[in-house]
This record gives sequence, C-alpha cells and structure tokens, in this order.
Amino acid sequence: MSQHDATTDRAPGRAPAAPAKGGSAPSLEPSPALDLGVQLGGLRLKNPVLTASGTCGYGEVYGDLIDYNRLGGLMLKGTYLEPKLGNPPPRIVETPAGMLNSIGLQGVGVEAFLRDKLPALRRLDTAIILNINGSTVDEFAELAARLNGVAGLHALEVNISCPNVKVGGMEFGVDPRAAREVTEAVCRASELPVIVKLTPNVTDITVIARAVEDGGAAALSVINTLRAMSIDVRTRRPKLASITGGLSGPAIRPVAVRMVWETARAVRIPIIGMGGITTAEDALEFLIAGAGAVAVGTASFHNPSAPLAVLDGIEAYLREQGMTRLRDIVGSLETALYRSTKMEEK
Amino acid sequence: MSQHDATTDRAPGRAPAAPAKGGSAPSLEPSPALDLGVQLGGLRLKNPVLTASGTCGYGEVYGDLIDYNRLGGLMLKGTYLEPKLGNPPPRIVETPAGMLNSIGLQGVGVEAFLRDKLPALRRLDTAIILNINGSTVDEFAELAARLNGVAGLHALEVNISCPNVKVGGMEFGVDPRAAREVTEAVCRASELPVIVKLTPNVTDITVIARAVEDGGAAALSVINTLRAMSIDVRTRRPKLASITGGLSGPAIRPVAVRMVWETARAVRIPIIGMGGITTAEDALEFLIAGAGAVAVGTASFHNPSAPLAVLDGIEAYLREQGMTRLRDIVGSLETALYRSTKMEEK
Amino acid sequence: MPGELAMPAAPPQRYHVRARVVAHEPLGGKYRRMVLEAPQVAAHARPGQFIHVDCSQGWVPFWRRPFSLSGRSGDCISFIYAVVGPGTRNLAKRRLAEEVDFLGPLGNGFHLHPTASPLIFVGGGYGVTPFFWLLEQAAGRAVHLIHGARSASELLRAAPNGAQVMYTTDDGSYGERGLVTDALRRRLSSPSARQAAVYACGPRPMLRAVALLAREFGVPCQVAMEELMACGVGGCFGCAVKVRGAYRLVCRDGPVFAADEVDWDEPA
Amino acid sequence: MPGELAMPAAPPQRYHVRARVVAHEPLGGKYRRMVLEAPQVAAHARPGQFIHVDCSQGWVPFWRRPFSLSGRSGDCISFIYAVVGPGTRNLAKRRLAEEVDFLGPLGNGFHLHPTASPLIFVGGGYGVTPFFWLLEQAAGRAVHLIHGARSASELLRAAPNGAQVMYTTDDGSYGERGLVTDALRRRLSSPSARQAAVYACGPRPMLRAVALLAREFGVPCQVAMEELMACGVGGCFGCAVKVRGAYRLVCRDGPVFAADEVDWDEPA
Ligand SMILES: Cc1cc2nc3c(=O)[nH]c(=O)nc-3n(C[C@H](O)[C@H](O)[C@H](O)COP(=O)(O)OP(=O)(O)OC[C@H]3O[C@@H](n4cnc5c(N)ncnc54)[C@H](O)[C@@H]3O)c2cc1C
Ligand SMILES: Cc1cc2nc3c(=O)[nH]c(=O)nc-3n(C[C@H](O)[C@H](O)[C@H](O)COP(=O)(O)OP(=O)(O)OC[C@H]3O[C@@H](n4cnc5c(N)ncnc54)[C@H](O)[C@@H]3O)c2cc1C
Ligand SMILES: Cc1cc2nc3c(=O)[nH]c(=O)nc-3n(C[C@H](O)[C@H](O)[C@H](O)COP(=O)(O)O)c2cc1C
Ligand SMILES: Cc1cc2nc3c(=O)[nH]c(=O)nc-3n(C[C@H](O)[C@H](O)[C@H](O)COP(=O)(O)O)c2cc1C
Ligand code: FES
Ligand code: FES
Repeated sequence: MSQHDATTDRAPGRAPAAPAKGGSAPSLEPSPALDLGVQLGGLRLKNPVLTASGTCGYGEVYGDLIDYNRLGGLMLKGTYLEPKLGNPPPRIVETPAGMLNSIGLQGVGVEAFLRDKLPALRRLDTAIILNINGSTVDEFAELAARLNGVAGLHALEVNISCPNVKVGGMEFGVDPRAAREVTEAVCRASELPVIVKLTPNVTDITVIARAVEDGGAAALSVINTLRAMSIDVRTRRPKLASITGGLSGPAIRPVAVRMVWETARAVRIPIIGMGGITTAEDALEFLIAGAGAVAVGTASFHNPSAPLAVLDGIEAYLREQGMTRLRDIVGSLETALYRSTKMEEK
Repeated sequence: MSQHDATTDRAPGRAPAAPAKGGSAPSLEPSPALDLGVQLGGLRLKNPVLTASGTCGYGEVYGDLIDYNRLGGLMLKGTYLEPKLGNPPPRIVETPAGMLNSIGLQGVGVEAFLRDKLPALRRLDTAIILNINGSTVDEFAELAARLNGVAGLHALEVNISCPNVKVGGMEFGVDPRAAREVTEAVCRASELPVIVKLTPNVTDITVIARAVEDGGAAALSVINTLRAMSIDVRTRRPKLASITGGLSGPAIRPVAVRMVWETARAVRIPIIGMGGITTAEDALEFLIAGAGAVAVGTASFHNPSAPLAVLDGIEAYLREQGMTRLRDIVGSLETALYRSTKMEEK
Repeated sequence: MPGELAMPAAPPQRYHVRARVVAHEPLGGKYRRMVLEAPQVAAHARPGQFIHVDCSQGWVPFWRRPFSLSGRSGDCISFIYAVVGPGTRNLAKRRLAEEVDFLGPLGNGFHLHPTASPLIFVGGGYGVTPFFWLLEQAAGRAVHLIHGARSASELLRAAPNGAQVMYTTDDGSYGERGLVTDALRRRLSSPSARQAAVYACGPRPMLRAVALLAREFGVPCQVAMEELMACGVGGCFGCAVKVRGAYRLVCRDGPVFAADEVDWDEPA
Repeated sequence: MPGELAMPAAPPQRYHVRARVVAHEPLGGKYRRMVLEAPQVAAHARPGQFIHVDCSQGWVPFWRRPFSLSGRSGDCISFIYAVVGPGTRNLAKRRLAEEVDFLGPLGNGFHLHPTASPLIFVGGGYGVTPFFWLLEQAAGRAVHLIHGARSASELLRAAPNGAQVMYTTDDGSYGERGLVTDALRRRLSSPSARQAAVYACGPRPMLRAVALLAREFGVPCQVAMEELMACGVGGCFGCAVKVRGAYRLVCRDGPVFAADEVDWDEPA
C-alpha cells in the first residue's frame, strides 16, 4: 500500500524551479542521460507524467504551487462547445482511499477557454491537451474543428464517458459502435493527435479499445472513474445531488492497472494509464503493465506536488535498475513463470 | 469514511454468548420489540446480517471467536462437485482500503462438505447457505440436485462469476443468456431457494439481474469482487500468481452501493447487498439503497466480530430512528429532492 | 447593494508549506488552538481566509481539512478547531515542534465596509474563529460580536478585546436562550444600527437567516460559507455554491460572498 | 521420515483479545520487543505459534500483521518485531498500558523430537524469535542455535541461555561470514550430529536450503513458514503453501511443517 509522503519544501515559494523534496533530488554526479521521452502517436512528451483531466482546472490551478514545466503535459478540464453550469452541490464525497465526484463538467466553454485560459498556457514548456466533450457526435466534431489551427494546443483527449443525449443518456464509451463513431468524427475533424479516454464501466474494455483504435485514435487514456454512490444514513439521501458519481483515487488503482494491462495487449496504439496514482511506485505499475505514459489526478488534491514526486521517483527507479530509456520498462511485465505454473496445476 | 472500531471484549473467551462490545450493548430497559426478520423468497432469516461466501470457510473458521447463532445466516465457501486444488500462491494482495484475492475456489468438493463440514453446522441456529460453482451448466445442475433433501441446508447461492469452460473461460455472469441458463438449470434441479450472485464486472448489471430474475432466482447477491491486478515493481511480476484477481473491501463499497441501488429498481426479487461493509453505517447504506439483507466479507479478516457489530449497530439505528421493522428502511432512499433540482438546472 | 461588496478573485499568494507547531492548546470543550510558524503565509494572509491542512495518517482521511485562520502574530498564524472526526483527531495528536503540512492562505477573506458602524459579527459554533482576527482589523471601530451555539460547551468564550460580545445558546445553558438571529434582529432593530454592516460565518441555515435579516434591514452583509472540499485551491470544482445563478467555488471565489448574491434557495 | 513429524491440525484454543502492553523496548537495530498481558493466550500458547495483531490506524494497514511468539512469562506473552513498514511503524508507537488488539495463539507450533540430540535451531533474521522460547522448552538438552542475517544490524543478539550460539552474516560484519546453511552443513557433518533434529524459521529460500541439507544428512526437520496473511485463522485461504501436492494454509495447518513434505519447487 502506498504510504503518504509529503513532498514539499517547508515554504517552497511560488513556482519552485528546483524539484520538490520527497521525490529523489537529482544527483549532482554525472550519470548516464536518461531518455524519458514518450511518443504518443503524433504527440511527443518530454517525460511520461501528465496531470489528469478535471483535476488541475485549465492549468491555472497549481501553477503557483508546482512547476508545470517539469511535467510531460497537462490534460485540462473537460470542455464543451458551450459553457456548462455543472451539477448542483453536493458534488464530492470522501470514500475509503478515494472520492466520488459529480462535477457535471462545469466549464467555461470553448470560446472562453481560448480567450481567457489558453494564452497563459502558451508560455509553458509542456504539452497542453484539452479534454473535449459533447452530447452528440456532431458536437464533438464541431468542437474538434474549432480547435484546429489554435497555437499552443498539442492534442485532444476525447472523453467518451459523457452521456449521449441521442441514445437516452447512455455513455458513448460503453457502446463500441458509438465509441468508434465519435472517434472517427473527431479524427476527421481535427488536425491534432486524438487521444480517446475510456470508461471502466464496461464488461470488456478491450472491445471498446479496439473499436476506438479502428476509429483512428492516436492513443488511449485508461481509465476514467468508476460509477459509484454513497448514502447519508441519517438523512437517507444520496451524498451526491446527482445520486451517482465517479469513484477515483487509490481505491480504484488495482482495477485501473488491470484494465491498462488488458488494453495494452489488445491494441497497438499507446496508452496513458491513470487511476489512483499517488507515488512513483504506483505509476511504475501502470508503465510495467503497458502504459506509455501516466496521469496523476485525485492525488494532487492531497498533495499538489504529487506529479513531480512521481516523475522524480520514476527517474530514480530507472537509474537504480540501470536503465537508460523509459521505454525499456513499458510493458515489461513478466508473466511467463506464473502462466506456466498455472498450466502445470491443471 | 468508516473508522475502525475494535469490537471485542478483552479476552472474550470462546463463543461469547453476550454481544461483543463496540456494537451498542442491548439496552436493559424494556423497549418495543424490533422486527429484524427478512424474507428472501422462500428463505426466512431472523436478521439481515450474513457472512459473505469465501470469507468464513465452511462455517468452522470463526465459530470459536464469535457466536454465529446471532447472525441471520452463513454463506459458505464456494464449492464445486469435485474437490479443487485452488490457485498457486501468491493468492492475496493488500491494496488501499481493500485486497485482491485469487484463491481459485480451493475447496473440498460436495461429498466431503456433506460428510465433514455440514454435521457441525446443523447444530447452529442460523441459516446455512452453500455457494455453488461449476464450469458448465450441467455441473451446476448436478451439484444443485445433489444437495436436495440434505438436512441443514437452507438455500443455495449460485456463483456465476466462475469461468464457463464451454465458452473459453468467460464468466457466466457477464452474459445475460448464460446467466439465465445457469439460473434456470439450478432452479429446475433444486428444491431449495436459489440466490444468484452477480458479478460487478459488467456494463449494466440490471440486464444480468433481470435475466436471472426471469430465470427464476429467489434472490440476488450483489456484488462479487471487481477484477483487478497489482504489480511488484521490483520484480516486475504480478503480485498474484493468477495475474488478475478480485478486489474486495471498503475500496469497492461505493461501486457496490450503486449496483445494489440500480438492481433494486430493476427487479422485484430481494437483494443481499455486499461489498466493503465494515460497520453498521456501511450496511445501512445497502439497506437504504434497496438491499433486504447484507453480507460481511473482507472486514471479518480485520475484525472477526465485524458481523456482530454490524448487527448491533443496525438495531441501535432502528431504535434511534423510532422504527420497529427492518423493512421500513429497505429501499428508503430519498432522491426526489435532488432529482427535481437537477431538472430545474437543465 | 453597494459595489464594495464584490469579492476579489483568486488570492495573490499561496504556499504549500510544512510549518512547525509553536503552540497547541486546549481551549475548553472540543476546541483546540494551533499556532504554526509560517512567515510567508503570515505575511500574506487576511481574516476570512483559510488553510487546507493535511490531517492524514497513511492517507486517512483522504482529503485535507480546511480551517479558517483565527489570528496572526509575527511569523505565525493560528487557527482554532473542534475535534469532531478522524482528521481533527489526528491533528489533536500533533505535538510541539512537529511539522504540519498545509496549503495557504486560501480564499478571499472578509472586506470591512470602510464607513459602516457598528460592524456586527455573527459567529455560529466554530464559525466565530475568523472574527477573533477580524476584530483586530476593526480596532477602534464600534463592533458587536454575536456568538451562538447549541449549548455552552460548544461556545468559544475566548472573550476578545474591543467588542461588545453577546452569547446565545439554543438551550439557554449560557448567555441568552435562542438563536444568533434573534439577537441579531434585536440589534438591527435599534436605530443606532442603521449604518451597520453584518459579517457572518457558520452553518448554511444560519447564514441564510442572517442574510434575510440583513436584506430586511437594508444593511450590507458578507457571509463566509462552508462546503466539503477536496483540493481547497480551485482544482476539483467540488465546493460549488450557487451565486447569481452560477456555481462559484467556495475555496477560490469565497469563502466570503456578498450575502445578497448567494442563491439561498438551492439545496445544499 | 518419522511419523512424529506430522503436525496436528487447528489449535484447540484461540482468542480475540485486547491486551495491555506491559513492556515495550528497543532491542537494537530495527528490533523491538513487546510484552502483552493476556492470561488465556499465555495459558494455551506454545513455541512456533503466532499472534495476528491489529496494527492499523484508521484501517491502514488493512490487514492484521502476524508475529511469532518469542516467549511467555506468567500471564504475559511476548514477541519481537522488526520495524519495516506501516504496520510495524504504528506498532512501535504503542505505549505502556495501551491496549493491543490481537488474535491468538494461532497455528500449530513446533514439536520437539523426543530423543534427538543435538537439537539444531536455525533462525534467519527475525525468524530466530520463536527459538528464544523453544530453547526454554528444550532446557537440559543439547541445543545449537545458528542465527544469521545479512549484516550485524539485522542480527538479534539476545544471547539465550543454555545453547551454543553461532552467528553468521552475509557480509561478515558479525560472527562468521556466510549463510546459516554453511554453518549448518558443518554442524551436520560432525559425527556427533547423527541423531540431530533441525528446526528452522526464516525466508523461504533459506528454509528450502535447510530442508535439502536435512534430507542430505537424513535428519528430521521442521520448518516454520511465512506467507502473506489476511485473516490468520483459516478464513481466506490466502496463505497457501503446497505440501504433498495440495495447498495447505500456513496460518491454520502451519506455520510449522515437516520439511520433507513441503513442495519446495513451487514458486512463491
Ligand atoms: C472554509 C472552511 C473553514 C473552516 N474553518 C474551521 C475552523 O476554523 N474550525 C473548525 O473547527 N472547523 C472548521 N471548518 C470545518 C472543518 O473543516 C471540519 O470540521 C473538518 O474538516 C472535520 O474533519 P474530521 O476529519 O475531523 O471530521 P469528519 O468526520 O470529516 O467530519 C465531521 C463532521 O463535520 C462535517 N464536515 C466535515 N468537513 C466539513 C466541511 N468542509 N464543511 C462542513 N462540514 C464538514 C462532516 O459532515 C461531519 O458531520 C471549516 C470548513 C471550511 C469549509
Ligand atoms: C507466521 C509469521 C510470523 C512472523 N513473525 C514475525 C516476527 O516474529 N517478527 C517480525 O518482525 N516479523 C514477523 N513476521 C513478518 C511480519 O508479519 C511482517 O514483517 C509485517 O507484517 C510487516 O508489516 P508492515 O506493515 O510493517 O510492513 P509491510 O510494508 O507490510 O511489509 C514490509 C516488508 O515485509 C514483507 N512482508 C509483509 N508481510 C509479510 C509476511 N506475512 N510474510 C513475509 N513478508 C512479509 C513485505 O513484502 C515487505 O517487503 C512474521 C510473518 C509471518 C507470516
Ligand atoms: C474532480 C474530478 C473531475 C474530473 N473531471 C474529468 C473531466 O472533466 N474529464 C475527464 O475525462 N475525466 C475527468 N476526471 C477523471 C480523471 O481525469 C481520472 O481519469 C480519474 O479521476 C482517475 O484518476 P485518479 O484516480 O488519479 O483521479 C475527473 C476526476 C475528478 C476526481
Ligand atoms: C478471500 C475471498 C474469497 C472469496 N470467495 C468467494 C467464493 O468462494 N464465492 C463467491 O461467490 N464469492 C467469494 N468471495 C466474494 C465475497 O463473497 C464478496 O462478494 C466480496 O468479497 C465483496 O464483499 P466484501 O468487500 O465484504 O468482501 C470471496 C472474497 C474474498 C475476499
Ligand atoms: S475544494 Fe476543490 S475546487 Fe474548491
Ligand atoms: S491467512 Fe487467511 S487462511 Fe491463512
């Protein structure tokens, strides 16, 4: 079980250029250069650590508390064409080793994003990835098209966990045909690399993953939140106004790792792994299972420096293991021993 | 978040007749009789608290540490027609607020169960429910038939999360047709009330629940474990020899409550709710969501008296709320306020 | 209502610090006061702002916990908290010289009306804590503090200087029997209160009642609101309250809002 | 191998107790010893058995933690543990007179061969702790204790009475440089060891090597095994080891097994 490890300086000041403590401090001795670079379809990241969508706003949230320039990229808050009011409160619930949220994709809409949020992001030296949403396939395509030719945006992450109004609010992401259709529409409309984010609320994630790969996605994000619910037994009311919401945090990590592993064996496109990552060790589970990059979400609420600690720890691990390239560990899970043992048993 | 609350006497001795501390001690003043009885199809329980299958063996495990006679029933370890070797170790992993297991249904087989285990259980004043398993529909039916006319067995719980060898090892429980087929076969073969236990690893649990209801099940158990995985980053090997396993414990509770709530609205047969119950408050979430009874599983590993503490706490809650019958809270979730608010927003 | 009530946006300076505990004392009842040495935070904080404290042991509780600042002194800030659950129970165990990890100062803080008089502060339960500091800022002005709770044991009787203090308890176990709003109504009914301004912090039903009274009497009113918080810094959008028809974030846009801009009829 | 090595099944008496800490002391290195007052447990426990201790704070760690009993004295039992992770870190914070919640005594325990001589005890790292107690049971008989670890700081040098003790360290920082099995081989090679019996506790690779040596020299051998444990009482079937082709439970059927019955070639 990951233990909490506070990772900040005592009064680090704004936007510390030096890495936070807690992650391993970079050694001063010369050591072989580490190649942490990641190629996700057409998107190049300088290292594999991203922030997960919806947990760092439009990139303005933690910029004064951690140095975003050290990260591989920022996956921004889910955005629709139009501004969204979001769900009524209560919107969040604390659960064992996790939390529920039903923010309802409250957001400023694409025009306000481009006008008010993007300019500041252009000054960062990190990949900027916008999480896009729609209620119909056409909305997705229109939003993707609007983002063509926009400087400072490096990729789109398509959130297919949002409700499809055309089919009674069922998520796009649970139906392989709808998932593929959205993917194709966005890929057709967009000039940017298209990452599609899968929902874990399905019987077989590989079926959806393959549909999305066939639809032309450059990469996959795995996983979004698990649908869940919590009840206040005193009032006998749901703790979320929207009744159900999404479970995230360490509680779901074992499910996320399993889904990344399954998906990695089912598709050829790269995967961004996420779900409960709090430490480098957690992130390494995803990389070893087959993710080419990772995103840190809920953990940042507990510790804003969590993404940096994850990055520092991955570097330290590679050095310890005498490796020079991140890709040497991607998908390096050793299962042969166990498989053969199992067969022997039968 | 539930807090741990040790619930035992300081040296309680064997099989304490008095309730353990920690749950509320029954008041000595006369108070209106509480009706905690539960009717699950043809099965009558004196109260709604059961042990979850696979977490109390064949009922011999905790009998010296807690008084099973106080419980509504025991759901015993998963049993096949034949003895099963089980999976090679490692079989368990600790995870944030939970654990993985891949025991592989190690078990003595039905004949040894009847010969060696059942006689002692007949002396208990609690419902005895055997969890049955098979690799084919015929195996399920044969096992169910073998259990007809056996004294001291009160119901069967059909575990449809086990792999269906006829269709390449996919679980029966993820396919509505297979789920219904197994249910029908067992109901046809058995004279006992048939409870069917649903897997959470599906896109829409209500589809499976309805199929099983149509197949004739008397009640449903919701949920079994979530498929999950954990990796040792030092060895880069899976922490379970079987690579993936089942996630249980408090981590999954919000998913379990959601599934119970969805299922309760989709079927007319009663539900036994389970998944991460550690305290009475947790159990009440399931009852309010629509479960008619609850089962305590993984929590017993931490605290063998957890089922008794849950029972005591449910009683205390009912008294506090001035209620006299358990069924007054079953399905009492109040959602109207929230729903109307949400509509207003649109 | 006057424009001076519009609250400024995100605060200019926030820090993630590990600060040494320089004092930690029981205040009676469930209350304790903690003083932390945090020079930069102390330099930038203002009354009504809060800090978001890591109260966990091995990730339990999973979220940080927000506490209003109750004072500043030199390089130190202080807050007063009630021990009510797992987080505050852990916090209560911290000893002198140990370090506490927190984010702050967060939120906007109160803005005292430049000319209003008297200034009426209304604190329900631990909601009174920011007023201990706000009182210092109002030094020299006429201030009334109305502090209420369910019963005497939940009152914080750290009798501040320079204010007329009135206590209320629901059960009459200390001060006046009744609600803070009964006392507030009486105060506002006095002709001397025509130019008053009201500042309130406490549970939402109390704030709502205070807001309605302020509107009834036509005096400006600011309320410091509470919502469950995950991140505390505007990252999760969890702590929403409806203000003028849109959801604003208590941690970033508040916790202080102009009372008449809050949509009080929303459930929360 | 003689039938007397067959281990008895589930123990006759188990209790779930909250016991007062009556001593808790550092033993050097990462080691600490805890003494708990638990009359019923003390009355029924035997060397080689273990207790399953709730080391959690707010459910972290989620499982109890198993520790071998290292002794009994009157109404008290004791165990020695290394502080290595979250559970043992929490345990190390328990103070005198606080209560510790545990299940025990669990498992079967060692069974000393009635006539063998000398009795050779082999303890790797904290695996030596049950032998401190077993030594008392062997009082008056010829006993050799071989205790090894990676380096001096991991040795438990609580020099027991009545035994010849030999220390080994992998790095030679204390005692002999090498493995316990090097020392064991030498001991078994001596003609005086023809009627020896071997009792071992430590990491699986060590136990395997000890078992092979005992077979080579034709002497009886019992090994106390370790596996990750959730329940500790036979409820979860998690702590399986393969013994004579079937999975047995370390917590219920063990932790002590006849060395030649364990399927050592299984991965674990
Ligand atoms: C902006 C802000 C300022 C605050 N200032 C103070 C302060 O100065 N002193 C003080 O004692 N407390 C203050 N609180 C409340 C404090 O954060 C909670 O009491 C604390 O989080 C409880 O944590 P716990 O783990 O001990 O208990 P929990 O078990 O988490 O909570 C105990 C009870 O408090 C309720 N609660 C928990 N968190 C909140 C919250 N954020 N808002 C409302 N109710 C909550 C729970 O529903 C429960 O009933 C403030 C809250 C906010 C949002
Ligand atoms: C029957 C039995 C008897 C034991 N007796 C003692 C004893 O007398 N003294 C003592 O110091 N320790 C003993 N142990 C080991 C002890 O249980 C672990 O060190 C302890 O659980 C560590 O818990 P933690 O939370 O501090 O660390 P964790 O973070 O859980 O573990 C730290 C390290 O120990 C390993 N570990 C944890 N639990 C076990 C386990 N059950 N078996 C093997 N490795 C494990 C982990 O893989 C990790 O590398 C015994 C174990 C068993 C099964
Ligand atoms: C408060 C919150 C808001 C989120 N918003 C979005 C979103 O807008 N779009 C999206 O695709 N995922 C969203 N997510 C999901 C996360 O990006 C991530 O997939 C998930 O939380 C699992 O990772 P974690 O456990 O590290 O948080 C949100 C998660 C949280 C907790
Ligand atoms: C070690 C272990 C063994 C289990 N074995 C079975 C089983 O044999 N049959 C079955 O239907 N469910 C089995 N389960 C699932 C539980 O009965 C229960 O559905 C699940 O663990 C969720 O409840 P919990 O979180 O309270 O444990 C097992 C769970 C655990 C942890
Ligand atoms: S608490 Fe996260 S946005 Fe306010
Ligand atoms: S630890 Fe559960 S069966 Fe041994």
